[in-house]
Amino acid sequence: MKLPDKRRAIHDAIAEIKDGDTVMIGGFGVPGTPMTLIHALVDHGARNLTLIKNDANEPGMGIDHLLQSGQVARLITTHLGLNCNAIALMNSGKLAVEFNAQGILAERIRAGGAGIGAILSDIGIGTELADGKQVVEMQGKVYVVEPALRADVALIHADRADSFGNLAYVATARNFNPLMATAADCVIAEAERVLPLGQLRADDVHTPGVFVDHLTELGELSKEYAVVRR
Amino acid sequence: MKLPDKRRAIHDAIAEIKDGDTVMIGGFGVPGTPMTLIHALVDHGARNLTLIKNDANEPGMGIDHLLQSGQVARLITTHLGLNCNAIALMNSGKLAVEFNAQGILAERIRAGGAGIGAILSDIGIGTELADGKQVVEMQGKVYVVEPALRADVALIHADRADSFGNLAYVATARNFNPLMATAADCVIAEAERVLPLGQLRADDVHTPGVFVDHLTELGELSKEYAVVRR
Amino acid sequence: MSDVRDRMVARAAREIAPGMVVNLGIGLPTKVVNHLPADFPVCLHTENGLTGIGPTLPPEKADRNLIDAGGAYVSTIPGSAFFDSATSFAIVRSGRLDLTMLGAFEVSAAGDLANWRIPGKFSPGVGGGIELAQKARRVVVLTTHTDRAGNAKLKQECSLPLTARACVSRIFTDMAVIDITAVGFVLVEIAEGVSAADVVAATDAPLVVPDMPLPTF
Amino acid sequence: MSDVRDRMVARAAREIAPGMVVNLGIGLPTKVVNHLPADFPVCLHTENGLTGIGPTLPPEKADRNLIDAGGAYVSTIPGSAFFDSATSFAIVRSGRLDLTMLGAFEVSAAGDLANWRIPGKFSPGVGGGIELAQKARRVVVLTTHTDRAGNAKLKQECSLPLTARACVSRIFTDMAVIDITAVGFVLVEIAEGVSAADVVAATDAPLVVPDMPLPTF
Repeated sequence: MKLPDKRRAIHDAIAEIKDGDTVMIGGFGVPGTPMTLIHALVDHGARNLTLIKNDANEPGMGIDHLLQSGQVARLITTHLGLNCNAIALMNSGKLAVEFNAQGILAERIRAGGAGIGAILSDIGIGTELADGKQVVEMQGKVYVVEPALRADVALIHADRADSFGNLAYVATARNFNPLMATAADCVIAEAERVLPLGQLRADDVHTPGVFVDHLTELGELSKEYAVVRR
Repeated sequence: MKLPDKRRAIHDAIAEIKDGDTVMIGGFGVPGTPMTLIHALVDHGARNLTLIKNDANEPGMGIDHLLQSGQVARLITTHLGLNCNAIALMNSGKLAVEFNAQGILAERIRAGGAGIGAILSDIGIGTELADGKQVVEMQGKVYVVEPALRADVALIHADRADSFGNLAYVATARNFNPLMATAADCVIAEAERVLPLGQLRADDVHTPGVFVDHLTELGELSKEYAVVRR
Repeated sequence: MSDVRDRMVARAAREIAPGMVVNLGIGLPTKVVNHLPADFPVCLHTENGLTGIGPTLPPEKADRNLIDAGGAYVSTIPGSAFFDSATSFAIVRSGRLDLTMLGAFEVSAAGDLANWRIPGKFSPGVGGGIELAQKARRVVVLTTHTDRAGNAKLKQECSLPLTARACVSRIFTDMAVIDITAVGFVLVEIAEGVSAADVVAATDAPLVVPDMPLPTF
Repeated sequence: MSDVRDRMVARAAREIAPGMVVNLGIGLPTKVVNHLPADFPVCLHTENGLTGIGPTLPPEKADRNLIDAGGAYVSTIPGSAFFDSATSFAIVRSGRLDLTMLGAFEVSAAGDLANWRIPGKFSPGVGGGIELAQKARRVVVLTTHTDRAGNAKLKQECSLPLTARACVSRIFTDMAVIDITAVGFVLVEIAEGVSAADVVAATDAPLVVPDMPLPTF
């Protein structure tokens, strides 16, 4: 037996994305944001997208390109504080935004990746974030139902990969990437380095390759990946 | 700033366990079973325990010692097939056994460690494993409520640790250990090697040390850790 | 293993398509791996936390920390990955497992599977069986056609506690390959030296026998 | 930072006991770290997936992949660990976070906290704030006693959308240290050069002033 090779040209992989798709995108700030896959999605032009991403990056960076190109109808997120463009789009009604508590967004995505219907949580009870949510009483205590999130496509940034799609992340570029890599029907990963099979130690794999559909190796990194000088 | 040192003598750590406690124990078969901590718990003698463990090991190994010493009133598990002693205790009514689907046991423990009340799952619907469980309808579909599991104490086996209690596991000795290490009020880990701070790479940590209360370094491994010749 | 069982396992191995992620249950299904070509592109999964299972090892070559879910000492191949039990079943439940091959006590004409409990006799717990049966994209069964006492394992309804309902697509036995369809059991292949009438007689439910020559194995 | 704010932050730093796991919110709380001794045994946590935060780094020394939840370039220390966002909040929600220090728009006499949204003006999303406020074992607030317009931030009831109810134990301001108790706000320490009457006047709710000399900071 040998493990299949998942390497594919970036535009071929992105071509699977359709108008109206839900797309999860890794990253928390710059670290872990798949900048190159995002640009390919801008080039591809799919519209009416629902994005699921922790934050909206900063103006002129990351998913801001997709917001500015008008490809995004809806954003499920936790915090837009560093992107005034995103806030303006939201306030003008051009972008529907659903805010989640950060750890609950992480859990909902993880639940989608774990084949679970929902989690029962007490986060936000007594605040407007719980308004309108289904509640369940269990063992005398009230919980809100937080349904699992899945996507049609997930765009993932990894530090290293092997040709089967096993992924490893570095530092705080891990964040939402390993969760989203389990929770989409089609998982597309960009990796800074793609190593031969066996070069990524089995104990050090963060995302097993069985979750990954397409893999592309990045060439020289664009400036968007660099340290931000504010 | 520096990180605290969690190293402690094994019997001091085990001394915190009380009669009636719920104790999670890592391992799937021999790999990852904290054989040395189990023997210390036998020596300690706490009784009327509820154990949560994937399996009951094999006769004369692992938690079989706790079953044979009469310290266990209840076992929450997935499969006892390799331990005829455990099955005999169950069949004679001396041991209460709650069977869970294996991945649901993993998720319930993980939920306990994630501060979630329960998960909603469709596993086992239409079989006797779902009998008597609370059900919830969400978005037109029926789910069973699988409540989170937490324990008073978790006994964990790791390959490597650092003095703060960051843990790394090896091969299939990982199994339930990283889940249980998040889900108990007092987490006691045995490690084959305890390394100086900084020797376990931050990207390679499987269990962050913040979850670990007490840590003990194993000396020469007993025969119970060895390959089983059946 | 008798010749016909060997042919049955070899036939089941052809069920695995290139690129699949596959979980092989304890017992007969485990032996399917011996019939895969050396460079066949497939990823084998085991519940205790490994993708990319390599050959089984004898005790003197075994790694004490490396077993499969059945307790056999296995090895890795280039590209193997280890993970915890929650991730292992996330793979199963979220649809990343293309195929599982399981053993059975009974299979019903509707594809219900009973393979974990015989009340009063055998109740070791369900392990990962329910999730494999309920959530793998395709579930096939490998079993002898009848039990040791000669009783049929393929029945109109299961009498034992179910593992999962309507989950089985195909059954490989030492007598035949049988599909579960909207009209129940359908004979699709037959073991050499066995007649359709033999299979019908050993099956405790209606069996559709197509009016055409059937492939043999 | 003005002298009194510096003293306030230094006072807050003394709230951290040896061995604690602590999350410092964006803004004033982040500066608390500058007042901890070099060998003080503490583990700092940040929501985006790091325990063991080391010193903040200037851009020319920064690692592009290593930030805190506020976007500052930080570093590691011996024993740091990285993990995903689900694990990061598992730490928070399961009770492994001993202390969080947060900023505030308003704090009520019952310990309700409002620090994430000003309807019509400022609604960037809640981030990790709700979980920190609701689940850390101890929640303290660092804030100026009044806003820029001179309005009290300590009020009988919050008027803004809440982050979490009854979560705050203690408030450090540039005027005082105030506890939340069963009888509401209680003055426990006071900034040098400030009188109890000043604090009462700047607080929009009853403030219990003990009939004894109070420590200053």
